[in-house]
Amino acid sequence: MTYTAGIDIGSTYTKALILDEERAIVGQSMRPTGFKLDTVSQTVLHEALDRAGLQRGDVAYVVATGFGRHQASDADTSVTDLTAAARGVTHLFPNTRTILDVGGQTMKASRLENGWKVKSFRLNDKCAAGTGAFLEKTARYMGYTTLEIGPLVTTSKEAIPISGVCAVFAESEVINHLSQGVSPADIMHGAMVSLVGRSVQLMKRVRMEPEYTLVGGILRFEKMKEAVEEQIGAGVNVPPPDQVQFSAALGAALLGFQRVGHKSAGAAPGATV
Amino acid sequence: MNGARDTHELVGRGNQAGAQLFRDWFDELNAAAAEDRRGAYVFVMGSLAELLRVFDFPLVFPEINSLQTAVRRVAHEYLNEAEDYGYSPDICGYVKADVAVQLRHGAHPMGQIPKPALAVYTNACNTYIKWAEIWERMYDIPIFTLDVPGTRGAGRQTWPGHVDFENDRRYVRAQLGELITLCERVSGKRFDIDRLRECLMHANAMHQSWQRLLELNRARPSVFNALSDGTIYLGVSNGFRGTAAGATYFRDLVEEMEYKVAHGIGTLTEEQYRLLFVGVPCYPIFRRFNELFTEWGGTFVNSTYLWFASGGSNVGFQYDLASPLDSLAEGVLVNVRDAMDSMFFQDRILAQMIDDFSADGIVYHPIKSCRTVSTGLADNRRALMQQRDIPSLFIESDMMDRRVVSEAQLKNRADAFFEGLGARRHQAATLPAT
Amino acid sequence: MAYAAGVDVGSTQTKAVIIDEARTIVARSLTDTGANVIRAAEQAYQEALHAGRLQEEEVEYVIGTGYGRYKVTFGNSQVTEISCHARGSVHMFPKTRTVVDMGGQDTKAIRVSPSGEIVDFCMNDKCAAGTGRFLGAASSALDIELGSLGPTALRGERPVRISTTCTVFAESEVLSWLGKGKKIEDILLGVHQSIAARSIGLLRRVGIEDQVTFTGGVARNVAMVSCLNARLEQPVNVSDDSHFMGALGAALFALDRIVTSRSPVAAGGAQ
Amino acid sequence: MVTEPLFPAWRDTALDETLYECRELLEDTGFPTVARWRERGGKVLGHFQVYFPEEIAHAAGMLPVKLRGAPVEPARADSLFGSYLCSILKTSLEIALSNKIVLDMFVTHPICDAARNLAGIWGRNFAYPCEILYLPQNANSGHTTTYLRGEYDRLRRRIEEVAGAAVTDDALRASTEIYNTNRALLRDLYALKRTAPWLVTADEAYVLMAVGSVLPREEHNALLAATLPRLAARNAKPQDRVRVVFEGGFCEQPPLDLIRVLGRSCYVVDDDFLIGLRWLTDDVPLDGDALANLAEAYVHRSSYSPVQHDLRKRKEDMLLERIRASGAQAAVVTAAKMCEPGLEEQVTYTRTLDAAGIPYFVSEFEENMTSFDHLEIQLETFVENLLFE
Repeated sequence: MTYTAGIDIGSTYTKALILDEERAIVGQSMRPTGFKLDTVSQTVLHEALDRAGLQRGDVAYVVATGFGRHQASDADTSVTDLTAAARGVTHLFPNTRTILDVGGQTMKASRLENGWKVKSFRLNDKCAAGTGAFLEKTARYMGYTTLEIGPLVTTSKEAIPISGVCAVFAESEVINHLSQGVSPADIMHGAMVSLVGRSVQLMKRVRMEPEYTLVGGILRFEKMKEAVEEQIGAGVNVPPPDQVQFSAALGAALLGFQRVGHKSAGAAPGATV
Repeated sequence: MNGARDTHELVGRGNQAGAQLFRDWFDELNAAAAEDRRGAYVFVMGSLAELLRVFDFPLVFPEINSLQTAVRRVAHEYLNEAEDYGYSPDICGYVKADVAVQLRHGAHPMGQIPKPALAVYTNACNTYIKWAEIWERMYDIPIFTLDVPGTRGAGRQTWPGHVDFENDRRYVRAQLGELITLCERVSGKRFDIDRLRECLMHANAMHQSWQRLLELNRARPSVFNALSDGTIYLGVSNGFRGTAAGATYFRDLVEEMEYKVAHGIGTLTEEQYRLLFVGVPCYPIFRRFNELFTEWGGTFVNSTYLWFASGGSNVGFQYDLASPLDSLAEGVLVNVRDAMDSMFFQDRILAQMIDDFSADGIVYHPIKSCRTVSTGLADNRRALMQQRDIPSLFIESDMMDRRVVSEAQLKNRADAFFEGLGARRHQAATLPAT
Repeated sequence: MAYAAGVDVGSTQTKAVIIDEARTIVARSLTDTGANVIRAAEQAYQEALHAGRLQEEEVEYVIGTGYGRYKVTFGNSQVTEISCHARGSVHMFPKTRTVVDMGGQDTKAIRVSPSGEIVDFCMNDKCAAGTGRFLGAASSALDIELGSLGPTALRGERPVRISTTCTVFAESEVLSWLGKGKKIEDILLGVHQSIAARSIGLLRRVGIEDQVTFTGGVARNVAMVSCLNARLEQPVNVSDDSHFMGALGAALFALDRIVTSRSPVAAGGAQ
Repeated sequence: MVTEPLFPAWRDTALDETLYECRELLEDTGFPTVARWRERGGKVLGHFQVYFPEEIAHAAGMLPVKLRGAPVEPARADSLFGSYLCSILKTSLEIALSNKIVLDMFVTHPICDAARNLAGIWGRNFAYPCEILYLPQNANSGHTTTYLRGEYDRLRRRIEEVAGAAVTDDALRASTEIYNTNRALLRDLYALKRTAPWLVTADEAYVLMAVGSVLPREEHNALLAATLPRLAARNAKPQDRVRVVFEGGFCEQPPLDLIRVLGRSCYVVDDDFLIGLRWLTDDVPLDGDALANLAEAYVHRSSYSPVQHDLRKRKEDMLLERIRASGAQAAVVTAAKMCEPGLEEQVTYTRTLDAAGIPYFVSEFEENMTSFDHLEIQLETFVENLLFE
């Protein structure tokens, strides 16, 4: 039996996932990234192995992805999370043509062609406006936790737009709204709408086509999916809750099989057990 | 002669008539669009209206169309549309709003904008050129750069007769000839030099009045607000340069202002501080921006905007009707050069303005959209502060993009500015003069 | 004995200061601004009254300052924090001619006259890049409390160059430097230096005149003080009450009003 | 004429050392060659990007220096500008304000609104002559070259005042010949990038060209003449890499590390780095009116950039031609942050490349950037999706 592993070292969380030949997930694990990137990547990999009841030697190929991809000493090769996510997402939703990935600090849109190949992609500029951080800051500022954002927004009557570009300056706008008696729910809703606005703009910049799939930390906020659907006027796919944060790791593991394939042209190590 | 009746008739006439002319102008544009008569796309710094009218092109000022979207508080819709199309948030908001207007097939808050038959522009703003290239690609129309070499170095302007001025004049004159050929081809009309003479005559009248108008605001109290009222006058001066209507409007405007001067009728009930404005207005919150100053008794007595956005009319250049084309070449050189200089060799101009208009303070308003008017303002300010002991306020926002216009911050700084002006005045009053 | 008070409602914290006729601080208080601005102002003021064992009626005049100055509903009038920081600084350090205030979301550079009036001022416009908030982001990224950022940074020897100016991205840049194996103290020193550099840019804009007084919450950060000193090639004044400077200035203005109302003649008397 | 070389370090060294020395010189923000020139009593004319007719200054015995910014913190310059501005303008002024480079004359051009305004700013901060060379923005008038000839003559007179020496036609011809040689050598360097990119990495080629901005042409010629054959003689094997054209380096320069990152995963077979050095695309005639010849070459036999307007050269067509001529498979379309002309061009570029079915990726850079994660992830994704099957 051949196994591959994908390790996704993201800015906030690091995830590992192990696949068997049937492309079935036999083990996965996740931990906060912290700043010892190689250590955390090894830890999650071994946790995933334990859950799968496997040894390191059972895994034929390891692909690392995410911003720390070059730090993972365990990896045979690395790919970017755009490539990995494209691979993972098309495994879950084969008809995906456009992926929107909104994380804590980055926002990525990509358009795919012939299967999982990334035809065109855009990242948000080096300014935090329009990333998850923008929502979290606004929430934290009004004294709510990240988890409360979703429920809070559902109680909103109307979205009060936050026009500012700078996530920090947005606070002074929030003060003004609050002191004018605007409800936190409506402000939060407004923040979300403007965030979604920026996401959709990024998707338009890659000339988006259906089907659309939404991934990334932003999915922690319910309502986000609806908000996106509302603005693009079409339905979007969302990975099942237990895989929502693993789509890049999954993609990495899948790509691993492609490399194993390359190897086994000759006598492939690990191709037999 | 009844003063009260004159007051009733005269005061405010310019603003009403101006608004009316502005509407008429856009009605014509709408009509042209409806009949698919294509326009000449031109710009405020060197519009060449004097020449283009000879060929009966409807004149379209995309800059003015764009700022109207901001004044009417829909600019963000247009900006987003252009950014979705691929234009960066960091480029000129005027360009982006216009791109969106074009993508909407001319749909604009003030009606329908005609498509371009050609675009004529100077290098007074290099973005004009990039902008025209966009239309060239969208419509495959002829675009014409009238290249106007400006001042080469601070205080080193040359004048007719000087070898370098004449080299520039020959260049501009030759281009005018080529422009005329192009206009004949596009419009199917022969060039009529007598009609040009007529347009130049009206332009002369307007230039004269414009210069006089600016002088009149040296009066205390000042008779118009360079920011709020001035912008209306600018609209007319651009839309009606070279026409009888334009000439008449400014003659009447001068009459109104002379009357106000004579009767000491100012713009504010109490004029506390006389301010100079440097840059382009903050159109997304146009009225509110002005109030930030008027509510403290501050009024804008002059602005660099009234100089460069009038294409240099402030110079009062008089065309020589005996040799229209040579003189037009000279006029374009002198006016456009002055418009440009009022941006990058500005400290000298401002020092003069401070004296002529007995200004109490200067408000610098650099904007995200426009490198032309914003690059170097901080250094201009530094240099001026070294020459003159005059308070100044430096606030950065935009003329189109409300995302970078924070009213809370603007107010905070305007308040602090006036607190400083107040304290300064208080001191001058209490400390023994030395 | 008459008392005057100043309440400085900032974007993150609200401060109140009460002074007596001798211009000595008799009470100060500090509270988080949070969502309810009006309540924050009242709370800070009440705590100050309590700390000074004073009744409301003993305080003749209250001035609100800061972003929420119009929310100081019990105040008699408002003055911008720019004027207040200038006034407070000159009171504390009479030779002050330049003030740099690092607050939550903006940095102010102010040039003042000998009597404490604003001659010129500048603030960061575009965004919160390079403001004190940058430090907050760094501290959460490195999971070091704000208080010990400075001391840690001071141990830095080879400061990294921080290119990201976005406050929020500071976090990821700091992490990526860690990823590249840089020492925490070197990263932090880099962060402090980049903030200091931006503040100097603002100071140059108004013109740096001796002496420079450093106010605002960040002024308590030893590393920031030493970075500024190094860049200015002269020591900046820092008061233990640096973060109360705005409220103090407001209180001083309030006292002026009291004096003025008593004897109009004295009004002119420059302090 | 100064005879002793300003930059002897590379002579009689192995190829890698030569390249190392060039890199050191290029990254030295103390501009040692310029300093040495002045120590020997020479005068320096600094000109801002993109193109400047250096022949005229050279013929006057001055050292023309191409100001191309520097990876420095614009501590002083920042306070003279607003927030929304490219970096090269600030850092170019910064190196002058901090006396890292001392000039006797500064010239800028109306390439963009910000650069044109630089003349005013520079002039207010320095005593020496600071002015604008009005290169024509209407390349399509029948009178353009005549005008430009007159403008070059004005420049000649100004330079003569500063240099205190006459600029004779013979001197101009001699200088033109030296610059012709230089342009020919640079064409050879780029031919090597095209035909055998594995022999010279993107950053090596860049460094060899870019040192020309701070060297007398005679020395740059000697350097190139000695180095090109040694590059060609390297025994390196071709690798399976994507051939790309880099577009967006006409004014502000990306950090050398960025170019290296690029070169790690692609072959950069053509680009517009410092295009001003290669603006004239073939030899300028030596007979006849020297100024007229230079003017004629600028208008009629020249490259392209987003900041020169010429109805005969639609930028998107020129880009396609550059890609075709260099046999590139893909394009890297970048712009410096806040560079208005560059950013405006991106829209046309990308739409044209889409239509032509040429893969590309779009990015922004800043000369001051120190972390390339943002670029690397895009570059790697781009390459992965071209190579993976």
